Amino acid sequence: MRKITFSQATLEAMQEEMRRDENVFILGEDIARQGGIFGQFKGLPQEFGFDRVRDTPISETAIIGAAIGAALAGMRPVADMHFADFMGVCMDEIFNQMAKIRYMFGGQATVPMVIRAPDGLVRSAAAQHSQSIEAWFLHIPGIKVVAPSNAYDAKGLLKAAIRDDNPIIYFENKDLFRQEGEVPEDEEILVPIGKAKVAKEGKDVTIVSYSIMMQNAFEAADELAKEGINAEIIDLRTISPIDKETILNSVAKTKRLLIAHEAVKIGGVGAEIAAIVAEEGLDYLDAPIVRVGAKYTPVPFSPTLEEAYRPKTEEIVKGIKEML
Amino acid sequence: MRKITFSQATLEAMQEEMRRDENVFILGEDIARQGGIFGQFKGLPQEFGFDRVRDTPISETAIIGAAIGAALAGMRPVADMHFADFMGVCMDEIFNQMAKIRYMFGGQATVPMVIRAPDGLVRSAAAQHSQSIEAWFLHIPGIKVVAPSNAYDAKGLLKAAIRDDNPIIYFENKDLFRQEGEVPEDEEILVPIGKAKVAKEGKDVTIVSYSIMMQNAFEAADELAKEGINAEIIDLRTISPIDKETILNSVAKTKRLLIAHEAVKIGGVGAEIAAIVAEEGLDYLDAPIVRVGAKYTPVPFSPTLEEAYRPKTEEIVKGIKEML
Amino acid sequence: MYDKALLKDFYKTMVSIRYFEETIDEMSLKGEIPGFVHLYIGEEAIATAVCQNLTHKDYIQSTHRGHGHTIAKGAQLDRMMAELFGKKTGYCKGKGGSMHIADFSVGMLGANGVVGGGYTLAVGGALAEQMKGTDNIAVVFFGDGASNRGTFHEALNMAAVWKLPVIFVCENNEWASTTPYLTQTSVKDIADRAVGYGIPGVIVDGNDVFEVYEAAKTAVERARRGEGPTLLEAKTYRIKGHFVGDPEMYRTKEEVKERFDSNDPIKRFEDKVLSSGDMTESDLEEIREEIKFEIEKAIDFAKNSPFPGVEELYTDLYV
Amino acid sequence: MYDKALLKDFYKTMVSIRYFEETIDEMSLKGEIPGFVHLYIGEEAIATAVCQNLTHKDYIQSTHRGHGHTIAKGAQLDRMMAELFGKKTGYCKGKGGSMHIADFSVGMLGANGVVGGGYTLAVGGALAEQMKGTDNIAVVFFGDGASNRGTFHEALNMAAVWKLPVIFVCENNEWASTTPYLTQTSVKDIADRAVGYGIPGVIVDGNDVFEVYEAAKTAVERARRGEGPTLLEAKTYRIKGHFVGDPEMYRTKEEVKERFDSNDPIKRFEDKVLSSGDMTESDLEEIREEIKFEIEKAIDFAKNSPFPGVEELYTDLYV
Ligand SMILES: Cc1ncc(C[n+]2csc(CCOP(=O)(O)OP(=O)(O)O)c2C)c(N)n1
Ligand SMILES: Cc1ncc(C[n+]2csc(CCOP(=O)(O)OP(=O)(O)O)c2C)c(N)n1
Ligand SMILES: [Mg+2]
Ligand SMILES: [Mg+2]
Repeated sequence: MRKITFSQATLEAMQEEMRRDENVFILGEDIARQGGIFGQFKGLPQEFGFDRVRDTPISETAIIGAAIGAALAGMRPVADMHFADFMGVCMDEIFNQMAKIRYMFGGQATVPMVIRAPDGLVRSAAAQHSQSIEAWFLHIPGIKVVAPSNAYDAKGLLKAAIRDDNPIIYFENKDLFRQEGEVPEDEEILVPIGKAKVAKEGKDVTIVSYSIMMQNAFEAADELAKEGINAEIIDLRTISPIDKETILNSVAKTKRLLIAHEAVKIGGVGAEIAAIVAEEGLDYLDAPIVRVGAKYTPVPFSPTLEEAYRPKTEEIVKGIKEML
Repeated sequence: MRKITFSQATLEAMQEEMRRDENVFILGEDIARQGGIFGQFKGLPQEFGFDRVRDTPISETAIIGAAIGAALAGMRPVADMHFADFMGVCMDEIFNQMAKIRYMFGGQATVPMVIRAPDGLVRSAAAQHSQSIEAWFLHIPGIKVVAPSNAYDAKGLLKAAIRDDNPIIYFENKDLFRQEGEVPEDEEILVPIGKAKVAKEGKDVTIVSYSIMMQNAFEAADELAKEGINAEIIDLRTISPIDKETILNSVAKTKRLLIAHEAVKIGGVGAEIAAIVAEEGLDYLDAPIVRVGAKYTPVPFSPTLEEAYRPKTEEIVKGIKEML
Repeated sequence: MYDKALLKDFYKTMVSIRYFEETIDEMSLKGEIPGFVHLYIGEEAIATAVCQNLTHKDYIQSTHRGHGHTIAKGAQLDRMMAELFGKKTGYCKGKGGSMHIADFSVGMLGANGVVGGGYTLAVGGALAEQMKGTDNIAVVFFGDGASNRGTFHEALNMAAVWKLPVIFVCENNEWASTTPYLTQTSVKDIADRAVGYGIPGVIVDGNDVFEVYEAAKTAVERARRGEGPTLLEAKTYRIKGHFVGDPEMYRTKEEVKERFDSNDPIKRFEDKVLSSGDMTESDLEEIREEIKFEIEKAIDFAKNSPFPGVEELYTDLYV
Repeated sequence: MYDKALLKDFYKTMVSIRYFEETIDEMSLKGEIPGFVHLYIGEEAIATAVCQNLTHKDYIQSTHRGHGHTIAKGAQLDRMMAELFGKKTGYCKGKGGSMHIADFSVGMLGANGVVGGGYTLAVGGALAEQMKGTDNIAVVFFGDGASNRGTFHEALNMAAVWKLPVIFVCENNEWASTTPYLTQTSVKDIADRAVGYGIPGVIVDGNDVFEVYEAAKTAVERARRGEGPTLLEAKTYRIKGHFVGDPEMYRTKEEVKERFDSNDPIKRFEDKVLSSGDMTESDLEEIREEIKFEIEKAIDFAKNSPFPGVEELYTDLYV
C-alpha cells in the first residue's frame, strides 16, 4: 500500500476537508509563508489562498479567541499552536471559553474548531518546546482530545476532528511528522473519535498507549514475544473521552495492565486509566498496574539528560516482566 | 482553644510573615483598598503600607510575571489570583517560567513565591468562578501545591509556603473562608509541606481527601460509624508532592481506599492516588478503589444543577458501603 | 433632528435596562437571584446607542456587566429574567446566570465572567464575516479595568492589521471593582491607545445617548465599508456597587449621588427631548408604563418557571 | 568625544558576539550543538550599547536570540559555549542550552523560549529594586514579533503606572520568523505604542552603536532617577535565518546581502573610529585577535567538558 509521512497525511486531511467545506480554514504563526516547521502546511496557501491559510501575529490568545469567535459565527477554524507548549499562553481561552461556551449558554452555541498542537520531545528542544500536556485537557469537560500514533490515524483523526461539531485538541507528536506509514490513496479515511483501537491482540498483558509511545509499545511487545509473552496493545487514539470499555475488556482478558505515554508520569493520562481499572476492573487484575512515563522534571536540554528523562521501551519490558 | 475563621487564619499568617521578613509582600487585584473579597486582607495595607500590599491592574500575566521577577531579585512575593479560575490567563507564566526557571538555569535561581488561589464552588458563581484545578499543577514538575482544609492548616501551610524557597500554589477554598476552627494564639504554627496528616484513625477503609471535601469525609465517617464502620481519614494537605507513604501505610492497614475531592473526578488528583495504590499497593486492596469528585461538566449556574454537580457525602458513604 | 421612532427606541431601551436592573437589584438583595450580579445602572446610554446601529446579524461580546448590552441588542426580558433566576426557561436554560447571559438569536454572543475575555472572540466573529464577504460587524464592550488585559492588545493589533469590521467600545466608568481607574491605568484617555494600532480612537460622553450614537454610527459605517476597527471610549461613571452587595467602602455615597444626579443619562435624555419638544411627558410616561408592565410579566414568568431538573446536568455539553 | 576605553569596549563586545556566533553557526550546522539556535549577527550594536550602560546589579531579560545579550552583559564565553554544547560546565549545567542561556552572576536572568515571556519578569525585577530603594534597573529585550504578545501590554501598563525602573528595548529586525513585521504588526514604528502608556517612545538606528548608546543612556538615567520606563525601538535587520538551518524561502539572498553590506554595525563602527582617528587599524586588529583566541579556548573548554551524568536529572528541581 502507499506509504506517506505523518506530515503528508495531515496535509491531505487539510486539503480534503478544505475542499469539501469552504468554511474550514486554518490560522497560526508562520504557517502560510513558511509552510509549517514540519512542512505540514506546504502548498495549502497556494491552493486555498492566504485568507484561508492565514499567518497571524505572535498572539496565541488572539489566535484561539479568534478561532472561537469564528466558530460561533459559523466557520470551522483549525488553529495551529506551533508548539503545544504555548497553550499556556491561551489557556484561559481554551478552558474558560472554548470548552464552556456551549454548556454555559445552554446549547445555544456550537464551537466546531480544532486546535493542532505539535507536542513531545524532539532533539534537545528543551524545557519550553518539548512538552506533552494532554492530561490537563482530560480534566476539562467540554473538549475532546485526540492523538494519532501513525500516518493513517493522523489523517483519519484530523478529518474526523474537523467534521466534529465540538472543540477538539489534536496533539501531533513532532517526532512522528517525518515518519512514514501506510495510507490508502483513494479512500475517505475517517477514524472515529471516542474509540480506542486494539492495535495488536494478545493474551498475557494489556499495554495502553497513544501517540509516539505506541512505537515503544510495539518494540516492547516484540521483545516480550521472544520470551513467549504475548502482549495486547491498545492505541487510545482519543484521549478524551477515554474509551473505558475497550480497556476494561482487554484487561478482563489479559489480567495485567501497563500504560505508557511520553508525558510526565505523575498526574498524566495513565493515572486516569489506572484509576478506571482500579475502580471498575480491580478483580480482573493479577498483578499491580504499571505506568511508564517521563521523569518528574522539566525537559532538560543536554542529550544525555533528555535521554534519561524520556520513557523507554526497556521500562515497558521490565514493567511487564515484573508482573508475570 | 481560640476559634478563628479560616480567613482570619490566613490573615494572621500574612501578618506574621510580613513582620518577620520585610521581603515578603503581596500583590493582586483589589486586595488593598477592598481588603479582599473574603476579607482575607483586611488591615494589611494599614500595617504594611500600600507598597507591600499592592493593588494591581487587571493583568494576571503581569501579576505572576512580576512576582517571578521580584522573586528572582530576592523578594518573597505572594500573588493573589482573585479566583483560581483566572490561572488560565497566566498559565504560561506559571508552568513555563515559574516552574522551570530554577531547573532550566541549572540551579542559578530560586523562585520563592506563593500563588494564592481561591477555588471551589460558592453559591452559584457558575462556570468561570467555581473551579478546582489543582490536578493540572500536580502534572507540572517544579511547583509545590498545598490545600488546607481548616483554619489551623490555613495558617500553618501559608506560613510554611511563604518560607519555602520553591514556588508554591496555595489553593484556598472559597467556602471555607468564613468557617471557624481552632487555632492556638501564642504559638508559631508551621505545617510541613509534603506531609499528609492522618486526621482520624480507623481500620476499615481509608478516605483520602483535602480542602473542603474533608468535611464530607468526616460527615461520611460519622454516618458510617453508626453502622460500625470505622474509617481512617487522611488529609492530604500537600497535593504536590503527594505523600505516598502515608497513603500506602493506611491502605495496608484498612485494605480499602476512597478518594474524595471537589474537583471534577476524571483526570483529577484522585486518579493519581488511585494509580499509586494500584501500582504500589495493589495487594493490600480487598475491594475496588472508589473516587468521588464532581461530575464531568462545567459548573452550572442554577442551584439545582450546581447541587447535582457537587460531590456529596452520600456518595462517599455509598462508595464505602459497596466496598464492604 | 432625530425621528421620533428613534427617540422612542432610545428611551424604551434605556428605561428597560434601568427598570430591569432596579428590579433585579432588589431581587438579588432578597436572595431570589443566585450568583454574582453586576449592575449597569447609569451607563444605559452606551449599550443603547451602540446597539441601535446594529442588526441581529451583527455580533456583540459583552462583559460581566451584561444586562444592558443584552437588552439593547434585543433580547426578551422574560427569558433574561428566568435565566437570572436559574430557571429552565432562561436563555441558557439556567446554566449561565447573570454573568453568562446570552441570546444568540439576536447576535448577543454572551456576557463573560473573565474580564477581557470578549475581545478576541469579537475579532473572530468579525473575521468570519469578512471571510464570508458580508457587511456584518462585531462589537465588543469592555471596561476601563479590562483595558489593561493583554487580550486588549492582541485583539486590537490583529483587528487593525487585518482591517476587521470590529468596534471596541470601552465603557470607562472610572472604577474597576474597588480600583479608581487612574491608579492602575497608565493613560487618562484609553482611546489614546488606538495610536499603537494605527486606528481611530474616539472619546465620547457616554451619558449622552446622542453623542454615543453618532460616534458609533461613524465607526459602524467605517467597519461595514471594510475600513477596519475603531476604538471608542465612552466616559461614564459606575453608579452602583461593583456587584450587588458591595459595601462600597472605597468611596462615599455623596460622590455617587452627585455624579448620578448631575449626569443620569435617562434624565439628560428626558430633559433634552422635552425641552426640544420632540417628545412629550405623556410619550415618556406611556413608555415607562409599558416597560413596567413588561418587567412585571418577566418576573412572573421567571418565578413561575421550573428549575432545571438534575437530568439536565449532562445536556448541552457536547453536540 | 568618547574615551578610548569605551570605544574598545564597544568593539570588543560586538566582535565577541560576532565571532562567537559565527563559530556556533558552524558548529550547529555540523551537528555539534543540539537544539534550536538563533543568531544575533548584524544586531550586535543594540545589546552592546544598551548593556554598556548597565552594571552587574542591573537585570536583563533576554529572548530566544540571546547570545548577544548574554555576552554584552558580561558572561564568559567558555561557560556559554559549554552550555550550548549541553555540557556540565555550562552556565545551566547543560539543562538550558542556547534558548535558556543565563548568567545570574552578572544579572543576565535568562534567554526565553517563550516569545514575549520576558517583559513581565523584568517588571518584577524593577519592582523589587524600587521596593528595596536601590537605583538598579531592569531591561527587557524583545523582537518586533514579540511586540504583539499580550504580555507587552500588561507589562508596559504596569511599569508605567507604577513608574518602575525598566527599559523595554524592541529589536525591530523586520522579521518575526518568516513574517515581515508589517504584515502582522499594526504600526510602522513600534515606539508609537508608548503613547498608550504615557511614557517616552524613542526610535534609534539599531546598527549605530553610538546612537543606541546615547538613547539607552537617557532611558537608563531616567529609570535610575525614578521617573519610570522608556520604550526604545532599535531599527535593525535580521541577517541570518530565523534559526540555524532555516531554508529562508521567504526572502532572497540578495536582499540580505545588500542590507548587511550597507549596514553592518561592526563595519560602521570601524569606519567611524578609523576615519575620526579615535582608533587605529592595529587597535582593532589586536582586539580581534584577542577575541579569536578566547573563542578558541571556549570551544576547547566546551569540547573537553563532560556531559552531565544521568544522576543529575533530578538535581536543581527543588531547593
Ligand atoms: C481575568 C479576570 N480578572 C479578574 C476578574 C475579577 N473582576 C471582575 S470584574 C472586575 C473589574 C472590572 O472592571 P472594568 O473592566 O472597569 O469593568 P466594570 O466592572 O467597571 O464594568 C474584576 C477585577 C475577572 N472576572 N477576570
Ligand atoms: C509564545 C510563543 N509563540 C511562538 C513562538 C515561536 N517563535 C519563536 S521565535 C518567533 C519569532 C519571533 O520574532 P521576533 O519577536 O521579531 O524576534 P526575532 O526572532 O526577530 O529576534 C516565533 C514565532 C514562541 N517561541 N513563543
Ligand atoms: Mg470600570
Ligand atoms: Mg524580529
